[in-house]
Amino acid sequence: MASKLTNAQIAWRAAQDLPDGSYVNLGIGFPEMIAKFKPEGREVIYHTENGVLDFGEAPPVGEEDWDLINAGKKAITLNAGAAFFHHADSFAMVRGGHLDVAVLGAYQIAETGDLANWSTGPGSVPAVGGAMDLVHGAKQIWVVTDHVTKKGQPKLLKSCTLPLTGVGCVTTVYTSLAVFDILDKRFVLREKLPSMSLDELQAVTEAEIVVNGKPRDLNVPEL
Amino acid sequence: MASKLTNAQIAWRAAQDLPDGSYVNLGIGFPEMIAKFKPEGREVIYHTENGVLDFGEAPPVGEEDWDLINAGKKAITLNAGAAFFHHADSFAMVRGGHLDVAVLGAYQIAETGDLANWSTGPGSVPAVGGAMDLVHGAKQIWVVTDHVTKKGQPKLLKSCTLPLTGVGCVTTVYTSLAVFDILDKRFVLREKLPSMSLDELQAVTEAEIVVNGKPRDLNVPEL
Amino acid sequence: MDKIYPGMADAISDIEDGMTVMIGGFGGSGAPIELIHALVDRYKTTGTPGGLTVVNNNAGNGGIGIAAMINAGMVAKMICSFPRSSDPRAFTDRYLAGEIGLELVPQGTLAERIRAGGAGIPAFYTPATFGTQLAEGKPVAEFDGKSYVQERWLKADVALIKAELADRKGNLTYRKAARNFSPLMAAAAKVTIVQARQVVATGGIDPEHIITPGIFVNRVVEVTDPQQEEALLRAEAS
Amino acid sequence: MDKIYPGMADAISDIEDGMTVMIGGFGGSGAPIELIHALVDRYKTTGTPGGLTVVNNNAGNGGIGIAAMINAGMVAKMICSFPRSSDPRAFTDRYLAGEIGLELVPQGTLAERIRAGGAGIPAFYTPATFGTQLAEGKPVAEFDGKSYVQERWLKADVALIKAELADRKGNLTYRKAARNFSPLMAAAAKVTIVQARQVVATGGIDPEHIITPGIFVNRVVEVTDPQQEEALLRAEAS
Repeated sequence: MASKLTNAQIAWRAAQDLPDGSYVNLGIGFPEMIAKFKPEGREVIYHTENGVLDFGEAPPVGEEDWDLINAGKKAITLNAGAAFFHHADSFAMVRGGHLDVAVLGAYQIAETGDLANWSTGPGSVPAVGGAMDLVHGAKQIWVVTDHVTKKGQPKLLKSCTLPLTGVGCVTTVYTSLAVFDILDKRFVLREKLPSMSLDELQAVTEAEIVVNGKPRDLNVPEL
Repeated sequence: MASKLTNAQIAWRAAQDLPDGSYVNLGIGFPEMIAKFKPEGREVIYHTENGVLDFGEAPPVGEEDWDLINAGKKAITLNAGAAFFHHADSFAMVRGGHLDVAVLGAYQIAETGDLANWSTGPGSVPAVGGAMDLVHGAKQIWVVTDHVTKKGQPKLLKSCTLPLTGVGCVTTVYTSLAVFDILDKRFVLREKLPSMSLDELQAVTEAEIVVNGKPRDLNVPEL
Repeated sequence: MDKIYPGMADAISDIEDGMTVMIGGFGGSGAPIELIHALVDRYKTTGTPGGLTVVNNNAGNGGIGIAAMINAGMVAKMICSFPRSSDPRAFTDRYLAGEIGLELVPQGTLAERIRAGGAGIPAFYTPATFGTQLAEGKPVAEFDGKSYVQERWLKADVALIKAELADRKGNLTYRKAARNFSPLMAAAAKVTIVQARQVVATGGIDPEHIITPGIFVNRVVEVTDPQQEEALLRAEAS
Repeated sequence: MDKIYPGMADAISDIEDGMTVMIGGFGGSGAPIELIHALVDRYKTTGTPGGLTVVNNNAGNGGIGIAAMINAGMVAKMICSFPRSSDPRAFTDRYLAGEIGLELVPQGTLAERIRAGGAGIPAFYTPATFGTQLAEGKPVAEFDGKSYVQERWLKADVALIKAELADRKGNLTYRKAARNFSPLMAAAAKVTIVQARQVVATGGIDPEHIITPGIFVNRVVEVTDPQQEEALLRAEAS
């Protein structure tokens, strides 16, 4: 196995935890990839902020209906049983706690569960979309992310230095190296790559990793 | 002409002021009678709190559909162009100021525009319905009422003694003797029965009646 | 995912003493009579669930529906806007005897509080009740020179709802003005239990016409020929 | 009552300098391109209306729709959640040059503020933005042990809306996900102007299927073969 997971492999790992019969919002970009790896036999109903519940795969190229898109403005199709609704009802589903899982990307995650994923600071055009609602909107908030930044800096921190998206909201983090649950404001290791020692993992993680019993191996298929 | 108007005649008089193309909510009971006297050629769209816009007359006895009722739980019919919606949307129409006119009954009206129409005080089962929303919900709030109580006490007061429905909300009062606009916290006389002197009218009105120029005659047909 | 329950009794079997139960309907329009009567039957047989707080626009009429719940003695408190009806004895007698509680809420505020409960809005401001008895003890604030009263969300443990069409994913439509509070209550309750006149195939309701998306629904029982409270009362009276 | 306007130019002729204009749509889905372009044409011809505050989820893409408004110089400020797109130059260039204002609002809060504007709710509390930069200066309150941020309603002088079906009383349906913000905006604006793909006879829309009741609509123009922003952009790019 490689020294770190690809994004597809991180998405695959997160997808294995999607509960059967759950309502899930997958954030724009990387998190959307999770839908591809949903285990066979599980029924998951996807929500998109712009007012569609129970959408399916992308249509073939050339067959898009551009009135039928997801929050990332990508063309989608509908499953049988899909529903349309307006934006206030859509965010009632989010804010009202009706989603089981929302999955987002991250710049930084703090051991307190704080998330920074919308702004890299001054100098560019700020854009927040639905992220600040989604982090308060689901029973579980998952993050999928590379374990470190492109420059090799830790993303799992004692506290975030970038502008926050939400306070104390993240419940689980799937990284390119490990899976953590945030419990009592600590990163509790659930799984790590078997090729990596705990010390090696800690070395690229600013926050202290808590280990309760032996962590399981993070095993994913080649994709 | 009789010494005072019947309820039907009060309703008739109020109906003459319904603007063409207006959206109107008629309160349960007496105000509902106004719909019968809408002048020919004017289109008025009636709203009922329980989620119907643009309903028509009562169906013939025996042809009622009890899922299709108004706020008074009376069976109604639909006009072409009617719409159904849920209660929150219905009161969004009310509270959001989308109605042109709401008409209510009254126990007491103060010159400040305060209205008391929901409770005669302790000792019975209190019931408020939609009245406290409706008084804040329309561009104009009309009251239709006998000029005095059954015991002959004034209903147009300096200030209400019964529990209030709303503060400073009433814009026009159609009584069995006269029509008043409430302007700058005063009852400004618009029309009075020609058979009645101003002094006679003032004698059955606790609040001071303001006269700007000669009031018009309140003329209504026999009904 | 299949939210269809074969039987009424199963669908309501875990409603517990002291729960808050929202019940759809405005008068008889939209009242889920079969669900209510199944709950009354359960209470009469087992003594559970009692001490309920019931949320509805009204407080029962005659001896049917919510009035039957009150008569059975399983309701501790009503939250409603208009506890009057053509025959309000069930509630009135107990209320005047001090045997049942009442939280009186203006109809629009009741609707908005339930909507807020489902939408995750813990509090909001409304002009309704400002300056009246019903605002006593509530925070007041001024916005743009006008005074408003702060109201809290209203949530429930269970909602009992009458729908027209349903599918196995819980998508619903309603019939005419029977819609009223039901879509709001479906979203504001932890467990939403629906009696639907017809269960259709998944996809059998046009996605444009669904009023309550299935995310707000937990259980559906088909009741193909539902009773109508108003019709029952009129039949009883005649 | 006949809300049908024969021409686009008439329908938008009284939009004035400095007004707040809500524009339906999420990206290209639901964007009322013909109404927007009529407004741009009017501005280019007459210099009015300029200095507009535009409310939309986004801030334009390519050179079409809201981006065309920005390029024409008629927009003073955007209120939106996501001023990015595949080609955001129109907004980005002016924003970085300090030539256009931005009020950034989280998407759910934007929707709820507009909904509150239409529903007469001057303020409400939401968990979104608590503890973040976007909550700075806003009142915070705790309910049931959790912290929330107070948000104000958002209203507009005018809403420009794209609908699927309309009748002369202004009842509307939408097409698929093109519904998004439009029903909320229709209720939150003083004057709501609609382009509908088809005007049907009164009663031609089932009362159960109407999404926006006519009470929220002032003017309707039929645009039988409306342009789709995303399709236009893709055609332009290829």
